[in-house]
Amino acid sequence: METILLPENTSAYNRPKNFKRHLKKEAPFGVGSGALVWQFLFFYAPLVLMLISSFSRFHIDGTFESFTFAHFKQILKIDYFLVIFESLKLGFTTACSTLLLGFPLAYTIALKGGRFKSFLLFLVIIPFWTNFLLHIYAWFFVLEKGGFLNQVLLWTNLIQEPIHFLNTSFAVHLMMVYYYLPFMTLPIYSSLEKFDPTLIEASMDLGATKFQTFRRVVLPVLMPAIRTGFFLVFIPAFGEFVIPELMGGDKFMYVGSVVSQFIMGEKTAPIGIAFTVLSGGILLAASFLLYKGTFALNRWLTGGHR
Amino acid sequence: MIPLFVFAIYLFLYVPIIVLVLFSFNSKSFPSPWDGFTLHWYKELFQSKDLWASFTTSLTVSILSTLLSLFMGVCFIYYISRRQKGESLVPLFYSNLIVPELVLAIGLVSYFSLFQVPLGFQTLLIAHTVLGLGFAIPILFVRYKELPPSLMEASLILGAGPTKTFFKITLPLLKPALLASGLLIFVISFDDFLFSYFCAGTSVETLSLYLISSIRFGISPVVNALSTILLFLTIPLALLFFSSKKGTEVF
Amino acid sequence: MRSITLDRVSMTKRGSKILNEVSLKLPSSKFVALLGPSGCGKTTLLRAIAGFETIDSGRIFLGENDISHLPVHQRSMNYVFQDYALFPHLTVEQNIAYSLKIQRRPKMEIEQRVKKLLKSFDIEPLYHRYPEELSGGQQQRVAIARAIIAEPHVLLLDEPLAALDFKLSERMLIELIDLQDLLQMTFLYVTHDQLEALTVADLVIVMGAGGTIEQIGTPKEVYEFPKNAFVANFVGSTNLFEGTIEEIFDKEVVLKSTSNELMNISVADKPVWLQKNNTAVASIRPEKIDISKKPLANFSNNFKGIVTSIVYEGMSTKYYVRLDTGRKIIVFEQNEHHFIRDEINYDDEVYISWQKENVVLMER
Amino acid sequence: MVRVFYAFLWVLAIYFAIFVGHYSPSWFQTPVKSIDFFCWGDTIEPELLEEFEQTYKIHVNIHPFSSNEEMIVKLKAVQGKGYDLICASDYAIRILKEENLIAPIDHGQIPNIASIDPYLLHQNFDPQNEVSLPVEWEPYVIVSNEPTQLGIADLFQDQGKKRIVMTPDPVEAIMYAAYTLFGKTDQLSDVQLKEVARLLKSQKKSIEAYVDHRAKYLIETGNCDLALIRSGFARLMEKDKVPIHYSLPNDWHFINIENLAITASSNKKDEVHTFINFFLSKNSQKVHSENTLVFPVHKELTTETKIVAEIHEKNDPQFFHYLAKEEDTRDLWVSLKRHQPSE
Repeated sequence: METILLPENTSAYNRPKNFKRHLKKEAPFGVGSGALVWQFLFFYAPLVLMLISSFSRFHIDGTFESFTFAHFKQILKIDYFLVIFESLKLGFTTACSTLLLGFPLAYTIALKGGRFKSFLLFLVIIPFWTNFLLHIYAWFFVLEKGGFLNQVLLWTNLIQEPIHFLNTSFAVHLMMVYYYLPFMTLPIYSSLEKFDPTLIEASMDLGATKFQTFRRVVLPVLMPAIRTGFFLVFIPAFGEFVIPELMGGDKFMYVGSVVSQFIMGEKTAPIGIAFTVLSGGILLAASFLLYKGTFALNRWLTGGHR
Repeated sequence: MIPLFVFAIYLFLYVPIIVLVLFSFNSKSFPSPWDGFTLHWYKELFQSKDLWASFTTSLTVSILSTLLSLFMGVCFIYYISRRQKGESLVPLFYSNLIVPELVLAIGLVSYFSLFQVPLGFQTLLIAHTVLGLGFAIPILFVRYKELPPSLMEASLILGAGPTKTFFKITLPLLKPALLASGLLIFVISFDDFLFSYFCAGTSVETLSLYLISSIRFGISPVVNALSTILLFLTIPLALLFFSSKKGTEVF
Repeated sequence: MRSITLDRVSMTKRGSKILNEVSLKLPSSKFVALLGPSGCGKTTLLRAIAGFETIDSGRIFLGENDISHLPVHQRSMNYVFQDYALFPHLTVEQNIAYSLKIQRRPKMEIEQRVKKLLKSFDIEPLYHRYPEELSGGQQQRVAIARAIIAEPHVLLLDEPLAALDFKLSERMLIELIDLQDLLQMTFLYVTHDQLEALTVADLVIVMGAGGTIEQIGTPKEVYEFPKNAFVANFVGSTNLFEGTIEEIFDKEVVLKSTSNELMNISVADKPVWLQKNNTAVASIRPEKIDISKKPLANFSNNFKGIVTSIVYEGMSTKYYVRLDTGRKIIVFEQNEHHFIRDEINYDDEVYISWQKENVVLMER
Repeated sequence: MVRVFYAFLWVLAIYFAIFVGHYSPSWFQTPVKSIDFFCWGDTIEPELLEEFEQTYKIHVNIHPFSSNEEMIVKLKAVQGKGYDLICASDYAIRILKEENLIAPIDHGQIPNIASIDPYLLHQNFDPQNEVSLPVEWEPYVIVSNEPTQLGIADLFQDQGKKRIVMTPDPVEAIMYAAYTLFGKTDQLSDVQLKEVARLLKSQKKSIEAYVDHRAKYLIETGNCDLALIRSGFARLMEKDKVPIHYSLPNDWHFINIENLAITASSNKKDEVHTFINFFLSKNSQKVHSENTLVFPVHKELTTETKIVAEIHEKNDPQFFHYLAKEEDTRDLWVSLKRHQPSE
C-alpha cells in the first residue's frame, strides 16, 4: 500500500510546522517504536557494551578506569583456543549428524507421509517443545550402567558385561544430536512441503538415475533450507555447555563451560566477557567460511554458478 | 510404507521418553528394575513446595514475556502498516536468531551488572522478551506481507481510517500468525535454560533451574513424575500450534 | 451526483513519468470507460483518483471541492478491485454492511439496505457464507454490492471482469450497465479490452503510453474517427496507410502511400496540417473493405491482390490479402450471404475496393 | 526530533513497568528490626529463622551466594554495606580479615562459645577467633562400594578398571595432587605446578566425572567405584541405605569449616550477636546438622561418629586455600578439562 504521506511541498499544507502537527504525523512511529526501543535497549546496547567492557578495566565500585588489553592477555593462550576449536568441532559434528538423520526424516514425512504426515511431524515437535533437561534426565535412565540400553544388550547377550556409556563424549554427542534434530528437520520439512515433486519426475524422465536426480535436482533446490537448518544447529551447539557438563561428567571443556565458570565469579567476569567476545568472533568467522562453503558445495553439485 | 531407517529415528527419539514415563510409576527409585506400580512419586511431586514455586515463576515469566513481545510486535506491525518505509527496520530483528543465545545472555548479565541492576524477575523478563521479539516480529511481518494490499485499500476506500482498518482488517487476519508465534515464544521462554541460568540471579528460581539442581543431585523419580506431566501439558499446546494453518510455515 | 475533474495531474514513479499532465472532466452519472494498453497508467490514474497513490502535481476535484490531498477514507467514492478484495474473515453480509457499520448507521437501517441489495443482486442465499466459498461471479456481485451500498458519488472499477470467463463477463457487463442506469452514479471503468469499452461506455477515454490522454469521445466517435494512428490501431483493428498528400480538392484528397498506392479520401473540413505533399496517415477499417473475385463497379478505390491467409470465425471471416504493391491488408466479412457466391480461398486473385468516405485521414 | 520524544516515552514506560515492580514490595513491609545474613543457600533452615523471629522479634533477611569468591567480591564492591552477618569458609575468613571487611566479635555477648568443640577453635586462619566463630564443619572422605582403607595418594595411582569421582573445585583438586607429590605445602612454584598438572592429567583416564552432588547418583547406580567427596554426601547415602563404605583418607585430613563473621560496616552488632548465640545453641545445631548432615560444632553433639574421633586423635586438619595464582589455577583447570586421555 503506497504511503499516504501528505506531501509537504503541495500548497494545501504549507502552514507553519507547529509541534502538534508534527506530533500527529509521527504518531504511528510513536506506537511502533516500543519494539525498536526494547531492541536497542536490551539487545544492541548490551552487545556493544560487552564489546567495550571486554577491553576496559573498572574500579571496584563500577566507575570506568582505563582501556586495557589485560583481560584478553589472560585468555590468549593455546588451551583457550583449543577449547574454542573443540566447541566448533562439537557444533560441526552435531550439525552434520543431525543433517544425516534429519534429511531423510524430513523427506519421508514431507513426501511419503501421506495421511500420517501431520502426526509424524507432531511426534518430532513434542520432544522439541518439552524442557530439554527432562530429556537429559531420560537419557540418564537409558545410558547408565544398569540402564535400559545395557539391559537390552545384556538380555540379547550381544555383550557380556555392561558397556560404559554415561559420562563419555559419545553420550555428549548422542544427546546433542537428540536435542538438535528437530532444529534441523523442521526447516528442511517446511521447504520440502513447498518442493513440487514433478521436478523429480521430470529429472527421471530425462534419464537421470535416482541418485543423480537427488544430487542434481533435490539437493540443490533444498540447499537454502539445509543451510538454514545447518546454522540453526551449528550456532547454538557451539554455545552449549549444559549437555557436556551433565552427560559428560564435566570432563570436557567447551566455550559455554568456560564462560559460565568465569561469569559466575564476579571478579573474573571481565575475563569471561572477553572470552565470549573472542569466541563469538571466531564463531562468526567460522560461520562465514561455512556459509561460503555451502555455496561452493552447491556449485560443485549442480555445476552452475550459484 | 515408512522406511525402517526413519522408524529407527523415531525409536531413538521416543525410547528415553517412554522409559522416563514408565519409571515415574515404579515404586523403587531406578537402580532396581520394575518393582511395582505406585503413584507415590506424584503425591510427593504435588507436595514439594519449591517445585511449584519455580513452576509458577516460569509460567508467569513466559506468559508475561509472550504478551509483551506480541504487544510490541503488533504495535510495530501497525507502524509498518502506516509507514511503508518502516519495513526497512525489520532486518534489525533478524539478528536475534544469528547471535548465539550464550553471547546475548553474557551481554545482558554484564549490562545489568554495569548499571547495578539487581538480577531477578525483571532481568529474566527482559531477557525472555528480547528473545520473544526476535521471533514475533519476523513471523508477524512475513504474515503481514502475505496479506494482499488490496484488502487494506478496500477497507480504506469504504470509509475506515488507517487505524480502524488496522484493527478491523489487518489484525484479525494476523491472528493465526499471532497464535503461532505466541505459542512458540511461550514454549521457548518456558523451557529456556541459558537466560534463567545467567539472568535470574539467586532470588528467582525457574523450572529449568529447579530441574538442573535436582538433576545435578541425581536421580529422583519425582522428576520423572514432573516430566510425565509436562509432556502431557505440551501435547495440547502442540495441537493448538498445528491447528493454526500457519503453524508449520513458521520455520 | 457530483463528478470528477482532473487538472494537469502528473506523477512519476521510479523515474518514469506515469501520468503526464492529465486533464479531463468526467460527465456526472455517466458510464465512462478508461481504455489503454497495459502499463499506460490507467490503473494508476484510477488509484490516484481513489487516493491510493499520491500525485506529484496537479489537482483532482470531486464536484467543486479539491480532494487531491484528502486521505482515502474521506473521499466519498468507492472502488471495485480486480481481485474483488472481499474480507476473508467476514461473511458476505458483514462485507456488504462494512461501510455502513463504519459510518455507525442504526442497525435496522443497515439490515434493511443490505437485504434490499442482496435481493437486487439475487445473492440472497449467500448472506451467511464466507467469500472463499463463493464462485467468481458471486464474489464479483458481492464486491459491487459492498461498493455501492453507501451510495458514493463515484464508483471506480479496476478491470472487474478480467478474472471471469467470457460468457459470465458478458452477462455481468450487461448487469453493470443496468445498475449504472438505475443508480445514475458516475462509473469510471478501467479496462484493456477495447470490445468491453465500446459496448459498455457512454464515454471512452483512450490513454496512450507515457500517461497521456489520446482521445475522449463516444464509442462511435473513437471507433469511426480516431484522432491518431495509435487510437485507430488500439480501438479495433485497422489498416494504416502512411503517405504524402498528392492533390487537394475541395471535398476530396488524394494520398500516395509509401508503397505508392493512390487513394482518394473524402475530407469534411480542412485541418491546418492538410497541405500539399506533407505526410499523413489514412485508416480504413477491415469491415469497410469489400472483396470479390470479380472487379467491382463504382468504388472510389480499387486494388488487386492475392489472398495470403483466411481466418474463419464462424459468424465472420478475415482475409489477409497482399496487394500487387506488396502491402498487406486485412479484410473482414460477415458471413451473411443470402445467395451462393463463388468461394474465395487461399492464393486466389481478388479485387479489393472501398469507398473514399470510409477512409479517415489523420495527422502523422 | 519528535521520534526521539516518542522513543523516550517508551523508555520511561518500560523503566516504570519493570523497575517499579522490583522496588514496590519494600514499601509495604512493616519496619521491624531485621538483620541481613549473607550466606550459602542452605546455611540455615527456615524453621530456625521463624523460631528466632518469634523469640527475639528480629527478622533475618537471607541473601544467598553460590561461591566464596562471589561473596568476597560483592562485599568489597559495597564495602560490606547492606549486610550485617556473613557465613564464609576458612580461607575466605583470612582474606576478609586482611581486607578488614569484618569486625571483632564480643565473646562476652555469646555464652554458647563455651559449648563449641575446642578442637575447632584457634585455627591458623583466625587464631584467637577474634573475628570468626565456627558454625558447621565437614571432613572430606573417600567413598567406595567395598570396604577399603585408601589414601588420597592411592586415588592418583592406576586403579585398574575402577572409576573415580573427583571434586569439581580446582583449588581442592590442586591441593590433593600437591599434597600427594610434595606433602604439606603452602605455595607451589611454576615447576611444581606443572608436575601437579601432569599428575591430574594422568589420573583423568580413570576419572568418571568431576562432580560432588552427583557422586551419590553415580555410586548408587554403580557407574563409579570410588569418590572423594564431603562427608555430608556420604552420610546422605548411608541414610538412603545405599550399600557403601566411607572413611577418612589415611594420609591427609582435609576439613572445611564454615564460620560466622560480622561485617565491619554493620550497625546492628547487638542483634547479630544474639543471632550468633542462637545459632550456636544446642537445639539449633542439632536441627541444622540433622537436616544438612554436616557436623555440628556443639561439644556434646560431636562425639557421635568414629570419624570425628579419628580427626581429633590425629589433630592435623588441612584447610583448602590457593596454592597458586588464580590465573594459573584457572589455566591449569581449563587444560585439564580439555585434555583427552586416550580412552
